[in-house]
Amino acid sequence: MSEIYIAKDKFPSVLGQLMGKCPVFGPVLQGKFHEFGRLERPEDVDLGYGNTRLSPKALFHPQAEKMFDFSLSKGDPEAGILKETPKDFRPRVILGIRPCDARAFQLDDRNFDTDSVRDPWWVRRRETTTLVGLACNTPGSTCFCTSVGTGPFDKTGLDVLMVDVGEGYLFQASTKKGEEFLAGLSAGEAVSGSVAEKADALKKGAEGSMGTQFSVDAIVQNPTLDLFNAAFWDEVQFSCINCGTCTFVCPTCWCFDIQDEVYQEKGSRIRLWDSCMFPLFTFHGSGHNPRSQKLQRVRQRFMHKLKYYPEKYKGGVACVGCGRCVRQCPVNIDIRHVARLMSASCVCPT
Amino acid sequence: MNNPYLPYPVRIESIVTETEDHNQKTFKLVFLRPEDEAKFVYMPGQFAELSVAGVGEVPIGIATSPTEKGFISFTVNKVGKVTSHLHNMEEGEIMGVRGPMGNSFPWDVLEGKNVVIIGGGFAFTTLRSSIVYMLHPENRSRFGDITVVYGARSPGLLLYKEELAAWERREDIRMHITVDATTDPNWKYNVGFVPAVTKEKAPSADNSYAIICGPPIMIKFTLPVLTELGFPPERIISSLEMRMKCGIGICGRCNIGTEYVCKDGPVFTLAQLSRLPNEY
Amino acid sequence: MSQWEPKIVAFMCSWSSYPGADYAGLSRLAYPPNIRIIKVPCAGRINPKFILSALRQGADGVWISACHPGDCHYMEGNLYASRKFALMKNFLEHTGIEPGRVHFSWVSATEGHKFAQTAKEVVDSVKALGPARHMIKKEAEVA
Amino acid sequence: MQGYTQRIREAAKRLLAEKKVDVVMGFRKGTIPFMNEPFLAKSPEQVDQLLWDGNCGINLANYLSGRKDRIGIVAKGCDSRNIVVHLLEYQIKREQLYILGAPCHGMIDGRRITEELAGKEPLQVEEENGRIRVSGKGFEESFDRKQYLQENCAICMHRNPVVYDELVGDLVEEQRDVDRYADVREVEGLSPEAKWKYFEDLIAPCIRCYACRNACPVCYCPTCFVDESRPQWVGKTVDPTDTRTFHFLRAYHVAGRCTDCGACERACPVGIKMRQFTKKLEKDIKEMYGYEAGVDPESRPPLDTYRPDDPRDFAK
Repeated sequence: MSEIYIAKDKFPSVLGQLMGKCPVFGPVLQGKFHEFGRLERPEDVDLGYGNTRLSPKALFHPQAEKMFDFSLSKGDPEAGILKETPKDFRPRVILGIRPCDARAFQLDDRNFDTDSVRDPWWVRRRETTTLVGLACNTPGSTCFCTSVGTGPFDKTGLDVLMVDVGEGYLFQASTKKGEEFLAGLSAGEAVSGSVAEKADALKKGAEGSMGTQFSVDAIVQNPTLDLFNAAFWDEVQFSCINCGTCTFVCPTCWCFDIQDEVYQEKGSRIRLWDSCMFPLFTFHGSGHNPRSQKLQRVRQRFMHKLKYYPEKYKGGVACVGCGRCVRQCPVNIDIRHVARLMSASCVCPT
Repeated sequence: MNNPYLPYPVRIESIVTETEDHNQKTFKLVFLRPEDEAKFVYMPGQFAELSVAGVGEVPIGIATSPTEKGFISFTVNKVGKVTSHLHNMEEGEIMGVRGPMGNSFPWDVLEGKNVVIIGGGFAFTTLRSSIVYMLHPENRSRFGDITVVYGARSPGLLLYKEELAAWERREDIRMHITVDATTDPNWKYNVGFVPAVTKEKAPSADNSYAIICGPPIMIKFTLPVLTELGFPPERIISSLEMRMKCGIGICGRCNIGTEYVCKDGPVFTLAQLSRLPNEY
Repeated sequence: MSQWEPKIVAFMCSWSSYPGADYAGLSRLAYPPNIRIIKVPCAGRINPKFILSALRQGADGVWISACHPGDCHYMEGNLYASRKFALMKNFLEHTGIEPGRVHFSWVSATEGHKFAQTAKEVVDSVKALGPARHMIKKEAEVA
Repeated sequence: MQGYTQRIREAAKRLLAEKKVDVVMGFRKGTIPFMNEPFLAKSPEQVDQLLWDGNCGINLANYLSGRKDRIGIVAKGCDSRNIVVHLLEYQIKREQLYILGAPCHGMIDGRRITEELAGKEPLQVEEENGRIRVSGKGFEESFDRKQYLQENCAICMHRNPVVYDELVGDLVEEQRDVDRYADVREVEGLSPEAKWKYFEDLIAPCIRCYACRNACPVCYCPTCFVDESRPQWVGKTVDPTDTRTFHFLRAYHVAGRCTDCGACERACPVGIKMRQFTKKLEKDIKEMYGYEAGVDPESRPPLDTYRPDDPRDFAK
């Protein structure tokens, strides 16, 4: 697969040209935090960021989006019939995404894009998007990607991996889409030996700084019902306040709600992020709630990510180690701690 | 790309109030477009999302059998926002249907077997579908004995009363209709709870499968009876309810462990359920 | 703009201001037709959510009217309500709803004149502000 | 504040051993800087996990609602005020509680310190003699503790617990000359349009995760108004009007009950200063009804009572 080098001083003009061809999204400083946004000018992008506050999942699965529109006007022969809301599915580039976040989309694909059902919005956005990732030279202290099967230089979820080698960026394509992307960039230079060496050293340094914090294999090997009935959930759940922060900032939390809204004589069917932390998530019309207790909801979140998902899809956990939930949980529930509890050799019910 | 969230538009052909408390109504729906009807291929035990623009969707078991052509029916219990709205709708109005969804009762496995159907209250809808399906002249010879135990709190709360009476008159199906209690002097069927009636009628477990749908309390007390009669967990089949939104295994809320009730269910054997977390 | 007439949602106590409106009618007093009255059993029944709900649905003004202090049919419902609405009104205005959109009054069953007079004041005050601009739920601004 | 940890552990051990309480609610060391985790010690063996420092900002009263057991609870000023609110609202019984009062020196605003570090990641935080020492890979910086308190702590006038059974440290001097409402007055001075814009910008980043609501000790309704469906008072998306409705009603619903403990702002993952809503209500209640939430276990909350001479100049 091909690779090129672009010096940092030339990068803004390369980016400017790219933005002339298609919409480009990247990490932008918004207030005090970085979020992914549409770049209006090349200088909007801030590639010196650690990671965004929210995951970039909204680029494929917006927090709220209209699915269908309908008329409710009396006498309209089409009243009550849902019509797909028109959307912009033009090809686009997401630049500077972290390898963990890109890997998350692949994990989410298994939910949205299956043999039997394909989610039209997710699939079309995935098809039309080129992911140009930015390797993590200095992973944060809450990062644990190397413990969950990805890494700071992981290319698997990306079309192109960018490495900041100091004076410039090394671009390495790993898919056909990535090749096309590189072919379209002007000002690309051949990659010198020293750049390649530097990138390699950065990779080794970044990966080496992280280590393995818990064993995913041990969790997968523990029987589901033993984990489900384990005693430690009671301690894990105590501090949880059942807000949706962990799920909303998580790149692999895809659960959503569907709501109808009415505006006078028309309306929309909207889908919006939902959270297994909310009691309403599983609340039956009858009043019965299979997960009425906080413990059940907390357990569901971790079990889904680390046990049900690998079991259902035969491999991988639904966590990429981005550390957002660790940093943002208002009460410091740490998935690394929970994963260690789940991977202990015996979690047999007491 | 086919959009699995887009309901097929249907017209409400008729609305029948099933029970004396007016909480159960059966909606007979006709597809507006023949091509949608052709795509809606289902088997008894499946469900669909009923959709009302501006109100929302609700998952409801399909009460008709695929042997009944030209329409589909749903018996809806008035509970929440969407079902209450449905109960206020009128014949001729347009709504939507999305589906069919979920697995069905395991018809390939049931072929050549005796089938014992046990139902309680308003959870009789997909059971009705199953009975109609099996009794169809083209299908009846594919199954052995058919035994039905169906109970409700009182005679007025039984669904599909005319059909029940018609089945009672047939030779090729054994009906045990029962009510918890009644003061009706003309009541000519059983009085007693479903578990007790099941025990009393003691359908044979030989070469048999049991399909059981009803309120949790009924299921709880009927399962030991079935076990006593010799039904192993692999041959006891049930259908679960769960809060649902997408109905196609994507939105994430209806899981029991690894299984999504909407896509991998709603039909499970007791053996399958025993391997899953007890969270339903 | 000259065609614009404000829509005002009025929550009226069924023991005082609602019959007050009736009395104004019986007395053939003219008052502006912009008022949509919602009868409530007592001002104490009015949840602040109702006021927000009216604004969200496009009311240009909201008017709440209760029994005079000391005259509540339920002894003290209007006095609890008075605290609720004093805070509510301040809070709405603090967060950007213009003073003059939300009104509170004491009108008894026999005060047809006061009813008509207050109705006029409420409508004039809302008219002066023009159509409501904020807190109206229009089409969801989402992707 | 040094020594609190030891005294909390001793008291907890004693209370559990003597079976005076079933559990002790406190904090244990967090896994990341500026964070401790609320922790429930159930046996004397677990009490050594309990600790106290400037990162115990979560309001523990939040965990009391609906509990039936006997609880030892570590309470700083605001926690104790929320215990009083719980008592007034019958969410817990006084005899269920053994309150370990922790006179408070204010909690640290870790976010502001992290901002000051401009990208350098804090790994270690230590408090000593009024300073906060923060270190990470290749750096160490020191901050004046007083200057980096949570905003609500900086203007707190009830640092000492208002109810307690035992103190785990010496009472501290209360702050006197504090102007609690300078920011509120600033907004009061704006035009309606500017006020609207101010709050619009304030809540623009909201993702409707409800961390503010759920971190709040007085938000314990079995069904919150945002979850009501018939009628549905507010849409569930991030539409600005719906988000505004949520924040407005959330704040109004805690009027006269909010103790300005700051749990909402601390919990917010996107840094919204939602105390700007609640402080206005607090100010009005103080001015109009002379009431401060959670200070007096004997007087009814302001919206649960009235006085004949209440100001009514807003009414026609």
